[in-house]
Amino acid sequence: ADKVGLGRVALPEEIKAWDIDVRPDGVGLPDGKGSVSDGEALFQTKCSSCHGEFGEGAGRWPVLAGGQGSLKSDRPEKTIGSFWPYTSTVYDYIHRAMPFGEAQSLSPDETYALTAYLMNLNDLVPSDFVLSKENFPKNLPNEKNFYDDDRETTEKAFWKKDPCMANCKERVEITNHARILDVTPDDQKDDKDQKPSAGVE
Amino acid sequence: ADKVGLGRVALPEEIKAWDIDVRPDGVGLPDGKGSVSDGEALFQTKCSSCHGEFGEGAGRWPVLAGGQGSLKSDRPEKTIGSFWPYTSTVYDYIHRAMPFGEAQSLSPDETYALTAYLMNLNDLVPSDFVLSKENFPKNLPNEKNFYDDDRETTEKAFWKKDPCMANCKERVEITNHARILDVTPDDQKDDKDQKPSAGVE
Amino acid sequence: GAAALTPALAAAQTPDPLIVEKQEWTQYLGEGVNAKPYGVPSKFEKEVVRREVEWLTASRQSSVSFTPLHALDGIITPNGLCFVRHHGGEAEIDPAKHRFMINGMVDKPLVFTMEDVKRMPGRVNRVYFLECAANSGMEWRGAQLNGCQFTHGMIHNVVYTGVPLKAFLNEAGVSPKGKWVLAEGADASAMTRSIPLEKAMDDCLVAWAMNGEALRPEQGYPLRLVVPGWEGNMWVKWLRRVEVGDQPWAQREETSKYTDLLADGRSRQHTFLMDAKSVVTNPSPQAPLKSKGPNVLSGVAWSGRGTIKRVDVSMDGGRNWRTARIEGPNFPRAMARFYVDFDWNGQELMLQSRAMDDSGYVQPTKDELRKYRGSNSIYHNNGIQTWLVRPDGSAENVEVS
Amino acid sequence: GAAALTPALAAAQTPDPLIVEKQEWTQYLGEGVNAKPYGVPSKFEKEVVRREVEWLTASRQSSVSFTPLHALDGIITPNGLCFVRHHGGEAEIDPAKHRFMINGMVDKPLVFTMEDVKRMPGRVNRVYFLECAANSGMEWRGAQLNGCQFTHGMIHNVVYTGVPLKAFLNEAGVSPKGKWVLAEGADASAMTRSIPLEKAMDDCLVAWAMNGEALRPEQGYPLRLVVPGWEGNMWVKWLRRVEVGDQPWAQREETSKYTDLLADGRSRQHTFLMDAKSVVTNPSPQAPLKSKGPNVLSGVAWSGRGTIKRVDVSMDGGRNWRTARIEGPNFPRAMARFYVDFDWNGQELMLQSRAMDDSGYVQPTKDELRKYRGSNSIYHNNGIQTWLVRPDGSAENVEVS
Ligand code: HEC
Ligand code: HEC
Ligand SMILES: [Ca+2]
Ligand SMILES: [Ca+2]
Ligand SMILES: [Ca+2]
Ligand SMILES: [Ca+2]
Ligand SMILES: [Ca+2]
Ligand SMILES: [Ca+2]
Ligand SMILES: [Co+2]
Ligand SMILES: [Co+2]
Repeated sequence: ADKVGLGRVALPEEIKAWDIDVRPDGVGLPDGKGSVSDGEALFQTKCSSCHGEFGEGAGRWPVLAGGQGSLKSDRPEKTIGSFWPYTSTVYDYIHRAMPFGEAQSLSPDETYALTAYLMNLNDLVPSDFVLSKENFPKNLPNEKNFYDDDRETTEKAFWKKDPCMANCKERVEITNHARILDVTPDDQKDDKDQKPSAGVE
Repeated sequence: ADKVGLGRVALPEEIKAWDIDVRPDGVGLPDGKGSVSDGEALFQTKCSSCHGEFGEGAGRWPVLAGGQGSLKSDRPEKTIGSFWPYTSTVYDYIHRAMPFGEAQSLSPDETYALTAYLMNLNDLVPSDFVLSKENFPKNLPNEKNFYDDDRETTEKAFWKKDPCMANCKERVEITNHARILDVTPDDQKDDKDQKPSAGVE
Repeated sequence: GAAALTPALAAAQTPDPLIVEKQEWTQYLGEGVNAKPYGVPSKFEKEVVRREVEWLTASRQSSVSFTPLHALDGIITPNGLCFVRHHGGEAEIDPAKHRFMINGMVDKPLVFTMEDVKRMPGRVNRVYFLECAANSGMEWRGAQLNGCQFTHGMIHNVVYTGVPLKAFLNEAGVSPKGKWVLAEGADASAMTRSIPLEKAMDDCLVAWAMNGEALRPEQGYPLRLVVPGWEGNMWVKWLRRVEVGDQPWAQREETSKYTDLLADGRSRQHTFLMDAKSVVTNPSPQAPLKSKGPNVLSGVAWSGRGTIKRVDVSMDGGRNWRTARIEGPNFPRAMARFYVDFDWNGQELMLQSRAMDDSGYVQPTKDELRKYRGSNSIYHNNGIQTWLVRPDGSAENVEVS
Repeated sequence: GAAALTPALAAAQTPDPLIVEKQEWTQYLGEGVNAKPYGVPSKFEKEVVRREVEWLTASRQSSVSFTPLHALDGIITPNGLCFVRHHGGEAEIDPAKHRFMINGMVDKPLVFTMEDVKRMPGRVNRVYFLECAANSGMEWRGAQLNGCQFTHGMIHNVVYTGVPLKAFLNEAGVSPKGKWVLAEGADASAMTRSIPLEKAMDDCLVAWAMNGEALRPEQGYPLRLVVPGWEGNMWVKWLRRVEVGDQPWAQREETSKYTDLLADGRSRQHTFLMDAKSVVTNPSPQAPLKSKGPNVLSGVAWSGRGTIKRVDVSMDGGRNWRTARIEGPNFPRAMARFYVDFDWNGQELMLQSRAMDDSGYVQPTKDELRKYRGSNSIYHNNGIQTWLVRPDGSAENVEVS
């Protein structure tokens, strides 16, 4: 296709400033390193007010550690250790989005340190571990449990030619009613003590 | 078509309250009467501040009288006397919409009187005339000059199969430029002294 | 000036601080998700507003505020920017207190509440343009106002939700003597227009919603009439009554106004239909060109007779034409959007657009129109618009030979 | 109570004062035509707003505010009512300061200003729904929130104006090695999602306008990505960068979030497409029935696979179905509106709607979905919704066998 000639060439410094993504294979990781203990200190200062000293979550802020083996339970706890597929995501996300309210304020060394600490909280590395670009692990424990969308084969039953139109069931019974009857925030009847089964994801 | 059964029957009093239209043949005119001189008195009180003592228009408010014979001129003056087709419209409009800001405040007698006065201002009735439902004239002088939309025949040349696409004229010359260059009210360059050829209709 | 016309693909010599320096909005949290339960545009769009040209009318309540066509795109006019034409200011009506009456030559005169109206079967959603017949009226005598907002801004295009007027008339039962209806509004002008019964029973709607939400107050909340393809004044706002009769009522808005005085002193009445029309919205005086090279000419076209079939664009004042690209939904009696991707060499342009509808009608030039109508007919100016674009990118409303 | 259920065609015994007494709005002038250069809804519509359910999230800046579906009609969502889902609050960006970069496996990495973007040829206008994959997510375990605004309100439908992403990628020149793109936003969450190159080069748009005017700030002003039919999170707001690569980036929003944990402990990833779905918006808990007799059931349907072909409605909890009337424009990957005109006898109803798209997919029941997915997958709950309507007209979110 013919080029129009709009825009201009991006300069290397510009690309460097915005090209902050890290891939599972580690491409995009900057030079740097950080220890679990340095990460712990940073975490207490910058993160624990929301995520708890040990990543257990304070109030409604997200939990960052634990939940291993809970994925098949009634209430799975999905954390870095129990659920995430790749370590790269931890580095990438912390650097681009955390602390919440001061995004992209962490240096590479700080980000490595915090990543190391979070890995330690999730029993993935020992407490004397020093994380760097060179020894950056790729997979986390749950990586093998991810697979690509297969709805078109697994759920092919949903492609039906003639869905039932009449007498489709013998009986209809109500199996449950709305848990939160009064949702609208404008009157005072909201039952704040009645937590929903799941928040917004 | 089957009726749905929504709504309810309108009561006679309700219809009477809203059925205020007057047709050219006089259907819709209420009982009542009013003289030119009574109309003049009312006009001075209720209307002249905007329309002028003699309907000549004050400031930018509409002109109500005059302009007879001006319709083919460069600047036609379209008033009740020079342009409107039916007297019924005068009655109807004054009652439903005037005074501007106190709509539907005039009684039938008052409306007949004001209509009579406006007709007198337009040289359509003598100064001792008393207008009523019984002697209500139908046509005004310009009535014969109205005819139904005939664009589809008169302007049939606008239905063209293949409008010109190339070399459609020898020369193109600018014949006039925008009179009001700076229209936007947000900066101070508006030329308020430069009146447009026509206002909004 | 010329410095404003950046050549294509200028190479930056030094890194752009807007990229290499972290911006505030990338670091610090913005406002929360419900800071505005009813959202408003960005503050950076504060120039995109309706505008009134106050010296055009005596009163703010009988006046017009124009759609900012130069700043819009696509086919939908946002509700808050739809032009406003009042004759008695905006009626502020509590829908619980509004009533809709059908009377006259009917079996049973009826009264409906808003709840009744919304319970009627056969609800429809239709996209229609609404153009005031006086749109471009100030331009009959020559180029006058310098911006398409002002020359062409008495138009909008929205999706109406409502029920065919026919359904209400059928509920009342129309007498075989009925030939016309009178629609009346509840505002301080008690606006009235006569409409042929055939049109009323065809595609007229009694509508309460525009673009998904309730009519805006200035568009007739809670109820208005929709008269597809016909002049905007007939689309009575704050609709309170429809009467069936056997003759037109010759109301003020269809005699003193909205009749077309021609050069021979005679006047056309009942000129209901809005003929095919188009205008280039960008570039235009309020939307100058800023760069040479690739540019996108944009405009809108519409016809009350049906669907826009084609729009041609000229860049040399009507000597040569090319067919524009109609892009996006294109419905009958609704606005269509057209584009021409062009390369600007920085020289003077005289931009025109010419719409054709599926009846075979071709938008005429202003000269052609004036030949038939003279210059004093006020209404139905659907002539071709010309914008002069100068080498500095600025544009001006002109007429050409 | 029963008194609220007015029987059909009740005859009035005494004249309605609202008719026989002259109302204020019919006598006195209302406000002028430009009282509001940017218009707002009637004060009588003040309940029609987005709503946040604050106890659902820890922070107002990473939260959602829902579209009031129960109060809307037609197919367009008004811009000010489009649901909002932020992860770092709303970025407030001066368009003059915004930059759009293409980098990675391209011949030439490029930077565009907003003016550059709007000069690109091939501009398009497309109607698309945007649904968050988490829409209805709180309903997996059972009926929970009592209103379609909350159960289904993470959706909107607007007309986008923009340029295909393909055009920008072609300007940069995509390497044959390229298989994926990463889209990144300029907000405080620097939102990133990986998109297969094939989709990026197919129908993705770089858009700057919605329903005719600039994107709203909370919808990504001045630029957002449009990924037709795919989950809303991918439609990166405040779009600042698109990188071409050869592998997905496994960002946080496509690993920790937006993956679907099934009952066997395994998780589906790359579940991009939003399957066919529908919901009855009226009656619903926030829109109770008020009268016996004629009523209009209204709802919306959509599918990321294509066009809605049919919507069936049941009034008895899924035992018997009738086909609804799809009314108004019905575009691929856009919301369609459906109606059923019905006569209510005042007895209990269990309302459901079931959408079918032109791929042959039929909207499943929640039980059918849970059979495949368990109850913890959070996302992609497109199950059939049931509203119980009681004899007093009130409605409640329920599940049925
Ligand atoms: C003011 C509160 C706050 C602070 C301080 C904070 N976070 Fe967060 N964190 C959040 C919120 C809120 C989210 C979820 C954001 C979302 O989903 O949009 C989050 C998410 C995360 C996640 C992803 C969790 C998951 O399961 O997806 C990680 C990892 C994280 N934070 C690490 C950190 C680190 C490391 C720090 C300190 C450098 C930090 N956070 C500081 C509030 C905070
Ligand atoms: C405060 C100003 C004001 C007052 C007082 C007023 N009018 Fe008017 N009148 C107007 C305006 C403004 C219009 C044009 C309204 C429009 O076109 O929407 C008008 C229009 C008219 C017209 C129609 C003119 C035409 O050519 O179409 C008539 C007739 C009229 N007025 C009569 C009266 C009478 C009779 C009274 C007193 C009972 C009156 N007016 C009081 C402002 C006023
Ligand atoms: Ca990269
Ligand atoms: Ca409440
Ligand atoms: Ca409660
Ligand atoms: Ca009558
Ligand atoms: Ca100015
Ligand atoms: Ca000036
Ligand atoms: Co006309
Ligand atoms: Co998904």
